[in-house]
Amino acid sequence: MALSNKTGVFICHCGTNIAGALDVHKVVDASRALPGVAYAADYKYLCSEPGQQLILDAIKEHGLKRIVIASCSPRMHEITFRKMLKKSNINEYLLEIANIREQASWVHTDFDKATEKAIDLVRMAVAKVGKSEPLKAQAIPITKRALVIGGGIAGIQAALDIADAGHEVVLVERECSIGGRMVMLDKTFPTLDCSACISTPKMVDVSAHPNITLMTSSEVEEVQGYIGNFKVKVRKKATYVNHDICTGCGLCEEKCPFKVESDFDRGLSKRPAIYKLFPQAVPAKPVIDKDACVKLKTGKCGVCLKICPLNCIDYEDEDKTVELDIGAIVVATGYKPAKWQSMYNEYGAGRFEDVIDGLQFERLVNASGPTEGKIKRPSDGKEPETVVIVKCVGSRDPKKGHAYCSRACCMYAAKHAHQILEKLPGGRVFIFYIDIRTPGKGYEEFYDNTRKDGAVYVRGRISRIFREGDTLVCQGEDSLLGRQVRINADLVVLETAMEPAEGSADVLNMLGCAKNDDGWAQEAHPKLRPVETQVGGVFLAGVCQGPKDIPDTVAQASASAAKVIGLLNKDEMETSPMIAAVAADKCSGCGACEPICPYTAITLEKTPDREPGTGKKIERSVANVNAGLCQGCGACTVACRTGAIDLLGFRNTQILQEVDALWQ
Amino acid sequence: MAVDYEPKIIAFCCNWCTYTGADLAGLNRMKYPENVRVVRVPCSGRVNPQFILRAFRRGADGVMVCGCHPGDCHYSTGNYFTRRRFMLMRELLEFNGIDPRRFHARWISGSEAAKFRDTVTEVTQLIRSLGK
Amino acid sequence: MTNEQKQTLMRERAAALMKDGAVSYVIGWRETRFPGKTAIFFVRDEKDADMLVWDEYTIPLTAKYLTENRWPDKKIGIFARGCDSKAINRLISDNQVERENLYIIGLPCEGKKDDRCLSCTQRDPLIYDELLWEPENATGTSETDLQRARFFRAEEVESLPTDARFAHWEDVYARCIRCYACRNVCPVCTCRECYVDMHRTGFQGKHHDAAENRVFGVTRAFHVGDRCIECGECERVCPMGLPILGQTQKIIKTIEGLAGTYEAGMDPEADSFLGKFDLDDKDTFM
Amino acid sequence: MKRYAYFPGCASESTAKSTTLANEFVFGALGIDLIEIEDWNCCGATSAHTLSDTVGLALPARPLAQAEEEWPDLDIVTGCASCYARLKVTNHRVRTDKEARFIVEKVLGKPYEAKREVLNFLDILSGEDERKAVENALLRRFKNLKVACYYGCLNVRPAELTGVEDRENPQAMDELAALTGAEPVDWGFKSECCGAAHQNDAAFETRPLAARIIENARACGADIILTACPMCQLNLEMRQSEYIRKREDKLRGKPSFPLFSMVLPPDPNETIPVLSITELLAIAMGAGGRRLELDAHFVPVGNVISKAFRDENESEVFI
Amino acid sequence: MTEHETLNELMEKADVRQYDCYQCGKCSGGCPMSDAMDFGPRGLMRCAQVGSLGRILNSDTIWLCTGCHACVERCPHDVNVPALIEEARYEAMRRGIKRHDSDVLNKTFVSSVRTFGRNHEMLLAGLYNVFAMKPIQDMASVPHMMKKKLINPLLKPIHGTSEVAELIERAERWDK
Repeated sequence: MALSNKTGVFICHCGTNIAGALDVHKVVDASRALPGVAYAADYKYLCSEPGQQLILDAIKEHGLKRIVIASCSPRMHEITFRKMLKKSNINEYLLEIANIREQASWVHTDFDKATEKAIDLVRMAVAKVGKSEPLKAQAIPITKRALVIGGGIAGIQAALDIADAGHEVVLVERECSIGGRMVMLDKTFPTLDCSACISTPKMVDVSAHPNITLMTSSEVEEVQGYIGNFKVKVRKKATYVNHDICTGCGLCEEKCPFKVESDFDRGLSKRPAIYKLFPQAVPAKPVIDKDACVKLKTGKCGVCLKICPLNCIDYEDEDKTVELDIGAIVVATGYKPAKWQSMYNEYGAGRFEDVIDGLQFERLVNASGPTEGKIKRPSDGKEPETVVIVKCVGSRDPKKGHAYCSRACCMYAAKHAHQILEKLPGGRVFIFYIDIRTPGKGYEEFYDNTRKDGAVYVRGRISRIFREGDTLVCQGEDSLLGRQVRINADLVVLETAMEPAEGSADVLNMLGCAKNDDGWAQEAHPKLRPVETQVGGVFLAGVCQGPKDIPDTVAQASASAAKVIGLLNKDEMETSPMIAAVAADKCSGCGACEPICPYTAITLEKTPDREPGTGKKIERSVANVNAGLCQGCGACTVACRTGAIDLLGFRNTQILQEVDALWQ
Repeated sequence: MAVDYEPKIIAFCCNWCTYTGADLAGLNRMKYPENVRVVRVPCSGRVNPQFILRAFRRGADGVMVCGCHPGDCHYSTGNYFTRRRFMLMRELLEFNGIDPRRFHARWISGSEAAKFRDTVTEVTQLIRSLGK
Repeated sequence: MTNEQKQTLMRERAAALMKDGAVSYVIGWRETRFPGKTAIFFVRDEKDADMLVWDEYTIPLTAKYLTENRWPDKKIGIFARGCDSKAINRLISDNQVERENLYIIGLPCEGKKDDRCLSCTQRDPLIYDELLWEPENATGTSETDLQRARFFRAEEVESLPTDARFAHWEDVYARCIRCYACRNVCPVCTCRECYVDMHRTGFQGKHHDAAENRVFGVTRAFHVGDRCIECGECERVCPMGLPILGQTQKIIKTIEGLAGTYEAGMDPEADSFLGKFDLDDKDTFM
Repeated sequence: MKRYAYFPGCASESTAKSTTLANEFVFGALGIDLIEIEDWNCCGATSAHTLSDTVGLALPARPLAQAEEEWPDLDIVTGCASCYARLKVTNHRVRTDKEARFIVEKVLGKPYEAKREVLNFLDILSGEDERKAVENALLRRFKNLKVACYYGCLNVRPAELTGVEDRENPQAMDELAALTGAEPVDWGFKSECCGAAHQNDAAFETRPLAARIIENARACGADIILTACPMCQLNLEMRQSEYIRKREDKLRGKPSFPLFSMVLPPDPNETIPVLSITELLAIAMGAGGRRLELDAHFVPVGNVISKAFRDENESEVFI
Repeated sequence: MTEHETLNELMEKADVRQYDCYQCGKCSGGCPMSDAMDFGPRGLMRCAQVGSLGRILNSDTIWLCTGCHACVERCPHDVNVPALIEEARYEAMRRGIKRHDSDVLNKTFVSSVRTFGRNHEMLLAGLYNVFAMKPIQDMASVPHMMKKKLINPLLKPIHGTSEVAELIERAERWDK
């Protein structure tokens, strides 16, 4: 190596913290004798201003090329000393810290043995730094545009926060309007404010924001690249309506002769084939459902085209693919309610019209819903007298559903009970529960009030629901009484589990993000990095990461927006240079390193080369490390038998030198 | 066996858990034998079994590999590979006639300063009792 | 079918392939001047096909010779028995050869005069373009029918106490001459540059003594361990006759103890043991 | 012709008389050969396995082993849910539990490998070919006959033994009954236990089980209940007057006198006839009431059946 | 063996882990016999969780179970309560704990099978009514059954009666 080994060793007293427990001078003397060491000195506090100056002076004076500092833990001051080296002509990575405080002077009682250990630690550091090489942090340029996948309340909040900070945002939503699950709800617990009243203004904000490009009826199709430099393909599905001209007058919707079940109303009403998702939809313009439109299917009809005063209907519309350069991605794909019908035969498997799920109840009780807010049972439109609410349908049931708790059901079940008691005077509500979980501000109080309102909480899981004549009998155990109970109900509401939204697995796979066994997106660390993923530049917002209620969803959305803003505020990003590097000439392309990487940073790439011996032009596979993705764990290096892939800053030779130094 | 025999033990510790735990032991002024020399690595997954061979070849009396508990890896999966590699290596060392009591792999988290102290103490005593 | 008939078939097939120009050469076996020893032979000319042999001494593994020419202009023809096919699978999963570059002539094997055939469970080729004759036993030999335990060599050493094991290997590696024949013949040793050959300080010291040889032995075992196809070529070619197969057998045996049945080379798509993990892996690390 | 080794079960000789006759008729008409296992013995249900696991395994194993020895290629079929459960459990345990097989063979003194399946009538009649054969064999169709198909617990559970897909709302019997023109009603007690297992020793406790089944069948508009097990059949039928009388007493707020409630006949509008599925099939295939000895039923069935065949114009009277 | 160990052994034989149960009550809610039972399946699991073997063995729950498997079918954690009940019955019998008359019925039943190879419903019901001192139970049905020959007063044993008796003998001996 061309670089000189002229190493300077500096021993810190740390007051008496080090000097009081071991013989600093003996360490200095021993250091001086080590191979490569050109200078050794000690000082009371090396981290102090004069301490640092002492080192800088010594570098100049003695022409030092590498530095070893024996002091406190590198976790404490490694960064301090690296910064200090920036003022010298030595690369800041030609520095090793020997931890003689936390791991020697503080933990040992025998003065001589502690001294001996400190000498060993210095010897290891000197040996290692002798093999260190100058490293330069790489700068990755950052595209200042964020992509938010999913236009529910999480996506909306994240998009608004990022846009408000002055960055461009593309919000992609697969439905024809943003709003997600929240706009379907009637009221939100525990404050009982109207869900649409608080979410629709935000939707309008999104559409009006100069920094937000809204892409509804669109799906992310392909993601490539890495933090700061993603290339994303979005497919804009055909809407058959020219939204540039359409004013959303609604004539076509009125006149369309064909009606299908409304997904938005969860099958409780019908909507035309040309439709807006709901009256306050954003964008407030209709689209044609190509599976329902007779014109598109058979060519006969065309009523909407005839009626449209502005000629916006275009039956020839086709899907388009848009390519975007993106710097950061927020995943906000949300959830879907569990399909209880295929899980619970004992609840009728969907045979009973009057057994509905919580989201259907939201539509029933919603003033803009199919019954204009009157609670009527679907079978005959009668007002129910007795309503049974069943919790944990699909949740906390490893056999038929999911092992996890869906977290929001206890509270919205209480809300449903409250709404029933409010709207149906004389009505009775029984809530079957296993445990009641109300950890949240004002939550327990809300539950308390619902109970006082007269909702009867029965501790037990409903065992089965059957029809007897006109009523539905809910049979379960009141486990507090230890007696079986059979309740004749007019309406049964099943509070179903949340499941990852349809297609969320595809999105996560595309991004290279991990999922847990239940399909929820895996955060980088459950406590300390809750909105980040293992993939740099990809963040999580809302239920896609796990069941949660609206306050938590919005909080997490803002948190991920903060992370995105922090990233996009930079023009370029410095990555740690201590990452894996491949010596292409040694790499045999066996690919053993590839599956080890948790960040999918390693790919095998075809590299042009010449065949040894013949000189024939060939292409061979060589491992390639994506510096934007690699986090520097070094697990790959062990898989490489030849040592072609190595970890900069912790090279095989460096660690071997440390080992060897101990027994020289 | 000489009474004053002091074994030299090398410990490969991951930066995020065990090394932090060792630092915490220092902050708490816990006391343990001087025999262990720690090599800092980013992740226990970085520890090549060949490092262990090298250490024994050079004359190490004992070798330790320590990292985050399974599931807690800073790099999410590194220690799962550590686990497989060293479950194999341990057997192979024993097969080659190296006393398995001289090689230890342990999960020690950043908060388990006491576990670090106890492990080091215990391993040192064990190896001291084995002699050279 | 007798060996002679089989041999005739092989010669005819190799000649035909060469004549058609379908392959640039065919890898098989020929006789040597030593009775009972055959050598790998490249049929490069139609008329050389008559030199091919098939008898109880056609022991060497053909597969490794595929790495001599990784970027062939034409397909390479290769005769492959069960063991060769496992090796070919391994070479494919290690990205060392490409399946489409090979024309594999499968030879169901009746077992050769070699120790490794006593514990063979895969007589029929797993991967081939054509089979030259009827399979021996499509499902392989069942574990109970084996003439020798799968991990016989490892078990020999395991039965010794720790100290005696150390002495055993001390004795073995004291005799090792570090000729690297074991590495050269191994179908899973395919690095562009083997770690032992690196000129700068690396994992392998250059001393030639029992201790350093031992490091080589254990490292080699670890490098090939979870991909070892148990062909036993390493032990067969050792000029010092060292019983080194135990090292890799021990690794596979340990893997089986940790993760259940394990056999490398059965499927070119399968990940090797150390290239994956299971959240529920066992450990005794506390 | 399909052949099965047939295990009739003890009830076939006594209380399940009309069902047994119907079975013979139906399988005869379908050309399915039921070969009675020679000198079969009681399977022990439901007492033997309560007393001893080994006796509970040994009793069913004897006829099963006998069938295996004599007709190694035939599946075993039985018409009783209790027998079905015991035979099936024994078969399953011998297959999956080495120790159980060892004990069974030791006690039995001969080999038994449980090579063939144990089936019930619903299993074999719901096969594709059999359903076609049933359709072809029908001579008349019911009109306006609403049936509540009662499967009983042991014909559907445990799931891993019976393989029934939807244990809460099984369909096999409904589909068979629908072939005859009868309308299966959607009701809630298809696979709820009727308590037959304890009809003697815990009579007081099990009566409500059957009572609830009958009530739900009536509430869901059924004219008759169909069964697939002689135990259920007897339990649902024999004590109907007792349940109904008791309920009436309870509604009137009077104390219930058991003897009194048993002897007094209940209101015929409150009772509901109970037939086995094979009886229903047999009737539709043309078997007369006398031939099937339908008068042996505790609750008269004649009226309901004849009403179901009567058209507005016709006045055919059954029996 | 302590009671706790006995309980654990029972659980192990039944292949039931008491701590799998989280007391949701879906079993008792669906149990047809729940109204008549003192504990019901959920209660029984609770007894097992708190280690009260005595309560289990002395309960009438274990004798009233009809083995219909509705509880296992719906249990979110697949707790096989009937299997536990079966083991508990054996243990209760070993200890001579009597509840209800099921042992009277069961013994009468098995001796009937021992004697005739098959079970005679009339004989069984008759003998049971005598032993259990319930003379009038189901008597109202007898005239109808006699008239329609649903029950046959003639007791006809099968050929292999002695074989069956020996079989039962051997099986019982095996248990000991």
